[in-house]
Amino acid sequence: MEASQIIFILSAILILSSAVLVTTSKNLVHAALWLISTLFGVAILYVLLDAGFLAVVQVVVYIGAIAIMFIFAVMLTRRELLDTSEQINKSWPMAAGVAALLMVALGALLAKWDGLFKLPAPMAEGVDPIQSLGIALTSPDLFVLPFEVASVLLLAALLGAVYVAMDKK
Amino acid sequence: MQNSWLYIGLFLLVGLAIPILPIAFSALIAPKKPNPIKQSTYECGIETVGESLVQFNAQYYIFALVFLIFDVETVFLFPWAASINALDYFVVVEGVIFILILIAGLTYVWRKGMLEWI
Amino acid sequence: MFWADPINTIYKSWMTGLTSLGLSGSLAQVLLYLLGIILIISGAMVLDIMLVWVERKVVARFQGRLGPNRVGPFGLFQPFPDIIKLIIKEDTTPKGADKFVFNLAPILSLASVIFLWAIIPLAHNIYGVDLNVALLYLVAAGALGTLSVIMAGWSSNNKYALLGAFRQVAAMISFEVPMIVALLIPVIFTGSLSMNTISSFQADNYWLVLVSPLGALLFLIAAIAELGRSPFDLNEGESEIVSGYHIEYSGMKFGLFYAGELLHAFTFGGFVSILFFGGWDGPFAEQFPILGVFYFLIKAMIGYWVIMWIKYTVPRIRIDHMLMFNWKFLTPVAFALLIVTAVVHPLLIGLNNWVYVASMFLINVILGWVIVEFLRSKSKKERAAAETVSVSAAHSHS
Amino acid sequence: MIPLAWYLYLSAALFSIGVFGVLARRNAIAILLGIELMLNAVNVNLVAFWRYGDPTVMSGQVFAVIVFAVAAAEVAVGLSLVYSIYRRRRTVIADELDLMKW
Repeated sequence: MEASQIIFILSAILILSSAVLVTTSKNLVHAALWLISTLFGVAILYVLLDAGFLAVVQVVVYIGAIAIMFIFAVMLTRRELLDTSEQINKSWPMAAGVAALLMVALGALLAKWDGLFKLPAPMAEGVDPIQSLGIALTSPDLFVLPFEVASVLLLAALLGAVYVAMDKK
Repeated sequence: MQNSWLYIGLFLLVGLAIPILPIAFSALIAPKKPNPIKQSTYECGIETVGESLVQFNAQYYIFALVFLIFDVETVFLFPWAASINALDYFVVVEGVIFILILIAGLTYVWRKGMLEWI
Repeated sequence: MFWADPINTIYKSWMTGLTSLGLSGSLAQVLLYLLGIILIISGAMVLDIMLVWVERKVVARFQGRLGPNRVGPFGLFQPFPDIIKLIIKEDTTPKGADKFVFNLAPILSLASVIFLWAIIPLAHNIYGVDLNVALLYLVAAGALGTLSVIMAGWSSNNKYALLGAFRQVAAMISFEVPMIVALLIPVIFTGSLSMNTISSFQADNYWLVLVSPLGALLFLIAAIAELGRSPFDLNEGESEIVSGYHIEYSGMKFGLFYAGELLHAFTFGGFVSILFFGGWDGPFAEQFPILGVFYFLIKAMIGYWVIMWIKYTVPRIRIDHMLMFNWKFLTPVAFALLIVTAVVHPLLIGLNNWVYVASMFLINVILGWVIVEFLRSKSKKERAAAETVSVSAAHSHS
Repeated sequence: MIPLAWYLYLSAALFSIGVFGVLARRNAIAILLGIELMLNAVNVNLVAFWRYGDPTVMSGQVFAVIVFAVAAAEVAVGLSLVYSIYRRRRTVIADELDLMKW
């Protein structure tokens, strides 16, 4: 067992157990806090995958903004905050069945694939990963269109969200 | 690359452990004599009326919304800024277009009066 | 040899010592990393304890008082009775509080500040780690700080705490936008997100404050708001919400919030100096890194002093004014500065160094002047409008 | 060295948990939390395939960054919709929002 494998297993336990708690916590603020710990575990995975930039972005965007948004939203819809009634609906066995079926199906699909136990190639030395990401994002023959479209998408989301959330008095 | 992250990981662990020490030490030697008055919620000497978790102004939510969008945008801008020196001038134009589109969003929110405190 | 590169020399000799004892290479490395980490963090904590004295002494002098002067020379040992008092004080948890979150919040609050010390280059070869995404790491640690505030406010089961937390979080996240934009400016000049690269770039070329004084100013203002210090201290707002989100905390848990705030202010003073004032750069800093550490601490202390100066001079502003100031003034200005810098910098970079620096400085000054003129004309109009309203009101009364 | 399979199975499990959350939760905000889990599972997959494929081609990372933007947009619009519904109907329980049901 290598050190990286141990770290992977620990973070996998963190991710999966807190993900289960996200879906089962009665208190929604707790669910949001467990979401944060799941996201942190995913950030550790990114580090193991040599994507340091994505790991930090994961913390900045997900924990710093999205999780905070969730907590704000829970507190805005205050009645639910004090709601102690059942948070899981009546047909949850069906939902669990669908999820289990999906897991089994995905597992079976993966098991048939022959590239499964591939090991990673070593990373190229002397390349600044952020700069190469920047070049990929801005080169006209690579991803400049998605780059600009992302900004339009964010604009649309901002306008739509603000318009919907606006109090029309 | 991996080594520097190993360092960061260890740093996070130790950094979380260090603040626990004084709290644990204090828990060992500080007196513990709780009573209902001590544990009541502080509200300038008056008993709490109603729920403590009050519903707050929706304006906070709007600011969080605008922040979320701008936060994600700046994440895109970091790789762009890092590669300005390495690429043609064309790249600058792309980034400026990107920023201007987002500024348009801020202007819209501003003109709609959503940045006013209600 | 030792004075030119102390950390590496120690590291190598200890490494050979540990491996000769029979430890495997990677385990020895982890042990040495841990040793270095504990050294850095305890250094930061000792500094933090001394900052209690600095803060109390300086605020006293600003207000024409003497400050602590009983315990030790100049009251230097004052922090120690303070700490003993905090430790032996009874720790109360309010009824209905969420215990786990309530206890986690102060720990996370101080830890989020300690995390920042991992990436600070104290000298060109004395640093924790040279992370290639250090600037985003700085923002990420700030995100954890925001989280600790909201956790403290929510778990205390107290109206004031919740209100204070919301105010503070709204302020922190709002001012994060101009702060990140200000962080982009060193990236444009140096092409790197690493603190070490940014500070050695400044040692080799010019301090970035010369090419982007507005950026430094923006970063300082946004940092003060991020710290929740006066004039942006509405999380505390003693007169309105009785010290805000840490209202229910007592004893050492409150102490952790307080220590976190002081260290945070000092650390941001340090970041201002690293990003815009050359960090460890100074005479003979390359030959003798210890001198670089000294220069860095001096610069950080000056930055901290400026933050204190502002704190104890300017009164608190209202929450709506503060958020307006951010979204309607600071954010547009930051983006304007970013666009101007990104457009002009690649055009001028080919010029002679000093011509380049002078023209960048000039452009910043012009941009600042335009902003000030714009504000002046706008407020003049507003004043005129207000005057006509009051004049007509007076007429209708008579 | 971690085999690719580990990441794929982990992300499959995370995705399934997300699906369970979306299907079983009553509260609309909790449903959005489940969607976040699913988006993260997808992102783990994307980054893993980038790393185990050709790391010099940045497409996997670019894809992941775009997913971040999509997640942010989804959260912004989704939570605003939930809030808007809450203002009108005073509830965020998905089962009770049955105007379109017959």
